[in-house]
Amino acid sequence: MSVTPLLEARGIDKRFGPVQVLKDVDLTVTPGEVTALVGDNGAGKSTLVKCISGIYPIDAGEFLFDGQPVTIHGPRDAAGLGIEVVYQDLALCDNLDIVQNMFLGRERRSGLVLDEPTMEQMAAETLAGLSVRTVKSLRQHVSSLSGGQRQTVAIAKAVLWNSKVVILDEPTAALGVAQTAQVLELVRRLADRGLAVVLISHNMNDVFAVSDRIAALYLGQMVAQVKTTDVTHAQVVELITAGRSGDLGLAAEKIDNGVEYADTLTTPGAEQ
Amino acid sequence: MSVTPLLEARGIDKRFGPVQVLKDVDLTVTPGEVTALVGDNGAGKSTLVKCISGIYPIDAGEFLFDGQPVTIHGPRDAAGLGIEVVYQDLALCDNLDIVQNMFLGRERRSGLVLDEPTMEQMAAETLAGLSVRTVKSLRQHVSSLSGGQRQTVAIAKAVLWNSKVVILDEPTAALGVAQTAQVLELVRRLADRGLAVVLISHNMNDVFAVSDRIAALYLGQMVAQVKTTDVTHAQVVELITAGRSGDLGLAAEKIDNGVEYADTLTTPGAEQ
Amino acid sequence: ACGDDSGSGDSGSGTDTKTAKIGVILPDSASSARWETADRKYLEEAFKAAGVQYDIQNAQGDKTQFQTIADQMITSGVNVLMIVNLDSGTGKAVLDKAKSQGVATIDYDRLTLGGSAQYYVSFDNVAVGKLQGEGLVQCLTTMNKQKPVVAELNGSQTDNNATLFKEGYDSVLKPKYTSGDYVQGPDQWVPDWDNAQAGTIFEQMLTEKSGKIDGVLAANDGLGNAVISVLKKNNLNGKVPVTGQDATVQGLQNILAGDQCMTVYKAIKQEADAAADLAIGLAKGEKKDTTQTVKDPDGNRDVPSVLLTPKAITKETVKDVVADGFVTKAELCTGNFATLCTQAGVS
Amino acid sequence: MTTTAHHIEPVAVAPKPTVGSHIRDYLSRVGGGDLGALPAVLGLIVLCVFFAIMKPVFFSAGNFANLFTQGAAVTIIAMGLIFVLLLGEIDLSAGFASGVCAAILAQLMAEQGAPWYLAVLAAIVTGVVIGLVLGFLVAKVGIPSFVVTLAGFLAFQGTVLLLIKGGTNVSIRDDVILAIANKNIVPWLGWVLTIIGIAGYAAVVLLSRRRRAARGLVTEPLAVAVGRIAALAVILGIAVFVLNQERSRNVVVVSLKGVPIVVPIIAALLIIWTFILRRTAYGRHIYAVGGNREAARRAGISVDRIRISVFVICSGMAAIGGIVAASRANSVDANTGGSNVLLYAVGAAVIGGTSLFGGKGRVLDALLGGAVIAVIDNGMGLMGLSSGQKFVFTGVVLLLAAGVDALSRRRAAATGTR
Amino acid sequence: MTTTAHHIEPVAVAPKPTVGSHIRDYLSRVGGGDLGALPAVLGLIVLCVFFAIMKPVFFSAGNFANLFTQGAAVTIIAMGLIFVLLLGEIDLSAGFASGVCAAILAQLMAEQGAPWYLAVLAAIVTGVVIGLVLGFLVAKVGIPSFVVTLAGFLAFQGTVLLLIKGGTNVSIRDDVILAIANKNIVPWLGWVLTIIGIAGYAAVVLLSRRRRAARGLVTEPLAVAVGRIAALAVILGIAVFVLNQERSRNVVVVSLKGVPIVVPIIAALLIIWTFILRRTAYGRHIYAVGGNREAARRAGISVDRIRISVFVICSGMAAIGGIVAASRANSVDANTGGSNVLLYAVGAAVIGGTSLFGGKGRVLDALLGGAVIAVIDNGMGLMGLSSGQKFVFTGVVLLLAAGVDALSRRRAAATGTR
Ligand SMILES: Nc1ncnc2c1ncn2[C@@H]1O[C@H](COP(=O)(O)OP(=O)(O)OP(=O)(O)O)[C@@H](O)[C@H]1O
Ligand SMILES: Nc1ncnc2c1ncn2[C@@H]1O[C@H](COP(=O)(O)OP(=O)(O)OP(=O)(O)O)[C@@H](O)[C@H]1O
Ligand SMILES: [Mg+2]
Ligand SMILES: [Mg+2]
Repeated sequence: MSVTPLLEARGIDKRFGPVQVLKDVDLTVTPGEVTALVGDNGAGKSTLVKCISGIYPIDAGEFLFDGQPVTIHGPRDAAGLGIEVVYQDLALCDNLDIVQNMFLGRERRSGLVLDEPTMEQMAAETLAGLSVRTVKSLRQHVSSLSGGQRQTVAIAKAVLWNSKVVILDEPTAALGVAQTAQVLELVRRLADRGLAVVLISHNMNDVFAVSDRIAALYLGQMVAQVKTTDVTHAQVVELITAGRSGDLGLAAEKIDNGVEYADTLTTPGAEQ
Repeated sequence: MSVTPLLEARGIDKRFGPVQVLKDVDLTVTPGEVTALVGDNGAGKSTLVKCISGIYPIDAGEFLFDGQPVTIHGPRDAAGLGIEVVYQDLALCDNLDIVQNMFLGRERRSGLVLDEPTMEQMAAETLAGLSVRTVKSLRQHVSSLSGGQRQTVAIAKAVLWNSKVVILDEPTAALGVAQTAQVLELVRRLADRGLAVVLISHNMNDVFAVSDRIAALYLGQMVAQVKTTDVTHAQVVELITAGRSGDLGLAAEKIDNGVEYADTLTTPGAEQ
Repeated sequence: ACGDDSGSGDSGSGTDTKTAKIGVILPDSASSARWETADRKYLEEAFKAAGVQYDIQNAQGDKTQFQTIADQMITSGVNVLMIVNLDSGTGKAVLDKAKSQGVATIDYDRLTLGGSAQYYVSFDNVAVGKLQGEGLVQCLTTMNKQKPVVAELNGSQTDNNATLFKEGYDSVLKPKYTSGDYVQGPDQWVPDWDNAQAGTIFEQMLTEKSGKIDGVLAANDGLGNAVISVLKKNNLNGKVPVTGQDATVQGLQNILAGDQCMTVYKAIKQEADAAADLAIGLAKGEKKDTTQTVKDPDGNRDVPSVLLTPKAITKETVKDVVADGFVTKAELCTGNFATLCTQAGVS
Repeated sequence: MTTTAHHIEPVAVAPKPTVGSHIRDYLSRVGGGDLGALPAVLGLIVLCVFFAIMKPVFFSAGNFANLFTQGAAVTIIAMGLIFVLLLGEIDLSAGFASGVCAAILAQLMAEQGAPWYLAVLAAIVTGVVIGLVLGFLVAKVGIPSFVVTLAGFLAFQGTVLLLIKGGTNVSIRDDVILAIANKNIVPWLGWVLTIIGIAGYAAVVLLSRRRRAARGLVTEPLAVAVGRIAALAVILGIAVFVLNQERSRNVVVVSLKGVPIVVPIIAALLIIWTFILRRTAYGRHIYAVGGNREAARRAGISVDRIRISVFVICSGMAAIGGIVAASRANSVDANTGGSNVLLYAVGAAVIGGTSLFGGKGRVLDALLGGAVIAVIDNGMGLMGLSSGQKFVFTGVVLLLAAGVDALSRRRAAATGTR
Repeated sequence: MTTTAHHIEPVAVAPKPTVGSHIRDYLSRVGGGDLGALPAVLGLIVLCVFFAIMKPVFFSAGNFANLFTQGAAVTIIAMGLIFVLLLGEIDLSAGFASGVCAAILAQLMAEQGAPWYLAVLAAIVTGVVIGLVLGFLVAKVGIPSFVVTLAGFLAFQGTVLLLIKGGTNVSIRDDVILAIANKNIVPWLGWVLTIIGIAGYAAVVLLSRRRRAARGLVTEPLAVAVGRIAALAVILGIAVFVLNQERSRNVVVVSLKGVPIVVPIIAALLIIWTFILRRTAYGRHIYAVGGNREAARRAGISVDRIRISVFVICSGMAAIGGIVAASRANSVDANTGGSNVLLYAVGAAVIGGTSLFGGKGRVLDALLGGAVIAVIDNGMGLMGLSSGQKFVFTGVVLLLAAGVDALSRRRAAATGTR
């Protein structure tokens, strides 16, 4: 914790109508490090990412960037700060081709006119670095791509730019063995170049392989943010599924809180 | 290979316009076994599944069910034969809630009227068995679910029915640790109940943990279908990424074929 | 159903000037310019002069709207309803409803077949058509055209008046066709009296006849202008006589320029004044007598009527329209038309 | 894979909801933007207040009755359109389809002297056949519905002209048909129907509550259920009471009271179609195809059949709308179903909250939106503006009504739910 | 994680395409269903042959020239609509917006005696302002575009009435404005413009080919590029040649030849808008917002600004369309931009292949679809049918033309690509 954090989230609250999804969440992201954000399905990881990138407005809390408070009203603001995100729901335009998607919103131009040759060349180089071998043409619409190919395009899109923070939400979920290795390597390389990287993943092997620091969300609460070297596999899994592990995580009474949190669920057999 | 195969695909060809995606593919699925279908991104796994379930018409080849040739013109035919599929692109109706999605096309009725209480109860039971704990209400639209929650709904939808063949296309990609374990357990349980299960996955640990047999696709060609116990991790990865491993897989000249297959790709530096 | 004579005048009795209120429903503003520019103005003037309350609305060619307006007027307490029906069906529905609520009614300009109106005030539409036919014959004769091909551009087929106009001019032209003096050319209806469509329709008539059209019977000035614009494009304007109706500024200008052969002027002020007079009488509970009646074949009754005669306008008589105050010299004699006006003796 | 420490707990245990929690829930849902019919109702109230201030006669019993008969045809056509819109399709021909059916009705009675029930049957069958043809062209041939129904729009316009032989109009003289849009039901029958309606609603609500409780599913508190029933009873009661007032301008000449006959007709259609959309597998499949056609296909739903069927429903309802329009106009002419009928009908559906992109909408939307349009038309009729002003004004008022809706939904979007 | 045995190869090595491979590719694309403009062109040919057989005069030079002026206004409005449709929005008000702009033009010239260029400027500015208002209401207030533009449809209809003071026709007497839709350019100028057009196209094709080659990207064979240029040259050459024929009925009285002035105007609009859609970042963003609004927003595109801008373009083009319509009619009346103008314009876009759901469409579609509609209208005008028959016939012919398209695209869908 000696390096000053690049991006800090403090006390983030987020509710969707009656449902509170994030509760007083803190997160610190340091440059040159990979922070793994872990948590069970529905813990609120993707929601947190979307709050950071301005897709969802937050209900309470604040963001600091380089120590300065910032307000992020939308993806443009986030991009302006140098935050680049690969979303879990990939957010590609199915009616555009690979090159067009990769440069969307940051098209290269010469004068007024789009500089297609340059973009096509840059896209090809980036994709080649991600072990993509089965794409037939860079001018193929992304709607005709396989699941893994789509994910690769989304990742390639995010790393094309000179950003300061890269957030990847389950980037390797649909990738093959070779592609996964490439992406993990890339993540490490980005951090080594001094960027702050946030990696969301359910794969503990990957998390332990590349991350410097692990942040665990449990039912919308941040239960621990620790150095990767300080914890074991089993501890992290316990944090994810139970919200605490030994002296890490929530205090016992707080966990009850967590269960109460789920109290609006419609279930059978509730006749008490 | 002593048991008669339940479902057999023979010599399947599939092209999208000028692009040939499947080339003379054979696949045998045996009841009581888990067949893992592996292959690189874009190898054609999902396409093969969609051909089997009748979503794509095939260009050549035939399907045998219980030894009888069958024609599958659409998902209705497949469902009629007892084939149930979890697609990689989950195919949920975002405007319907969880219960409605799970029973889509097979609604329970009492008389003319939908039997909502029964459906809700059955859905809750099935989901509980898949370690879903963060879903707020079964009457939530699936558009508001997290990635993992959506995937769980899709899986739950497929296993609700008494089918003979269950095909799961990367079912655990977005799932958390506990949920993944549950699904793998479920897959094993289905096979043990005598169903034929096809599991597509990029995770070799999972593949080796639950499968009885491994089928490897390489650039649209089936390069090997072997017993899981007969091969090693490394061999399978080699089959996936290179199309052959030792005496398994394609003959050397056939691999050249495979490269030629990708020859329409637009790339930079092509100046020969 | 309702066919009994409405002479008794039981409705509207007992009301005085204070509560007298007259509702008027005009049909549209597309079929002719007159409704909004002339009728509304003259009726308003007459009602104001008599000091009665009034409410004048336009149904914009929409029957549902027409009935809605009628409902609203009855609701808001008019005791005389004067309508220009869009068709006899809705017209009858409105009249019957009004009658059942004790509201007196007048058919203005268009007779509602099978209806129950107390009075009918109108120009004779068949006579209008006749004037158009005769006007065209006159122009063709002065231009000395031999066996001329005559094209007919009728109004909207869904407008009963258009049918009446056609009946009028066909009664003049048909004999000429049969006798071989004239050659019958293309004959088409223009949906909604739409001038833009009229242009295309006429352009295609001209193409189909390879330019061999010698006279055009256009049902009103708007259609006439559409025809003239196509003729102009082919430099045929002035060489092919075109008719019109309504004596609009545009039509009169076209006549002055020599592009249009005639129009029909309906002294709308007379019609409006006659109708207003009857309406004010009914509103005050008086029953006025008319000299004429018109036979309603559907309702099988004679409707007490005031029928006014239309007038054909040619270059020579343009000045009469201005003299009548129907159009002003200022609007007519703009730009190049100043000299033409003087030539035609407009003052 | 390490799979330690996962314990399968029951999904969660929900406490029995109370009246208080229910109201809190509703408020928080509304605050969160799940508004349901609220904005349309709000817009309607704003409009009514506005017109009532401008023209007090707007709030008379007579005008209230007018509203129903004026808006009936458009509302019925809009109800049918909802089904087509739910699939993300459009039917531009619905207006003139209603015209064709009305023309058939009128001609059969006028020329063939057919009895009214045969004529009505023929009209509805015509609607169904039209729907079959349109649906076939869209679903099986694959022409976009906009083009198919634009062609229909033109062709049916011509068909009406041909059927009624040019510019004439065909009068309707049959008393039964005329009664539909012009007569009222006797006051006591209005009360009887109202009571049946309320009792039916109560039965459905309470029964389904009982069935859920029997399965141990979460149910709404009894007080809330009773509250809903009471609310319906109050609204219906007031409406029927007002409509049963004498509204003749001249009681000596004629007495005019009771619920207009179209009202129970619309109510019946609303109940039937809502039942089909909400409570049957067919209705569920319509939503599924509209939400995600591919997902529906993969679920084994026969997508083509659904697509054809909605066009049949739409044209069939158009036929009924046409009959009502013919009844109201006492005649059929070449303009029946023309001019703004179609735009108003689609507008009614959209204002009510139905999406043009499919998957979202209710039959009730047609009623609410139809009411908005009828109120605007009605109120505007009272104002006595020139036609130019009237068009402009109608546009602006429509915009204001929709703006209330949009702004309240925006709040929803801001909280992230939509 | 085992990450053995992966070797980063260059993505793939594409052989230089030859003419043969190119043609084979094209055929296989067509066979696979990637049809582009083919179906619309095919439909157009079928229609022309049909009418030529029915009425040989259809194929005269004079009628060919008619086609352009008759279809011009709708085509121009359709071009603007393409932009709105690309976002999955709709603009029902485009027709009457063109009427409002035309009325402003006519009144400024008739009453204020303004010179034509000021009047044209005022008309276009009016269009832009209308677009801004519509766009603001849709994008910022959040009212669905169907409702906003339905309100606009009504309000502008009223505005036209108010502007031209009731039902009068305002004549247009200015020679420049009248020339637009009624005069032709001198034959030699037609040839000069044609040559400039072809040379420009050749320059663009060859230059972009050179730039790709310089970067080592795959390029189409030179022969194919030259072939395209030649094809364009032949088509343009024949068209100009035919239009430069004498088509006066009476050469002694007047000579009538040359390309109608609207043709170069439409061509210029086509080129400008195609350039903007295909070659600028703005155009790319329009497609992105239409394809996936959320993805576009996440990519940092200012979605609201794009949404407003397309309404501005649409209404601005409507203004130009209105001017052309006014020129053609020599006057402006309450129906200008009314009746079927809007449906025809949207129909043109959809027939050309533009999707109502957004993300798919080209400006050229408006031209092709506009041509289909103009041909139908034109041919129908020659046939001399009764109104009823004409409507029915138009509908059926429209359906047939769209059917050709749909059936050829179906083949595409059957191969799995769509
Ligand atoms: N728009 C929304 N409306 C209502 N609830 C929502 C919405 N979006 C997400 N949620 C709920 O918020 C919770 C957190 O969702 P989120 O997508 O952040 O989970 P996650 O941690 O990313 O899970 P996963 O690992 O499955 O991707 C879930 O319970 C989900 O159902
Ligand atoms: N509709 C289509 N049109 C054209 N090409 C397609 C289409 N669908 C898939 N493809 C191509 O076919 C190939 C196989 O795709 P498929 O989805 O079957 O791969 P996959 O093995 O499932 O890959 P992944 O592991 O990434 O899911 C890919 O190269 C893809 O680009
Ligand atoms: Mg997530
Ligand atoms: Mg796949």
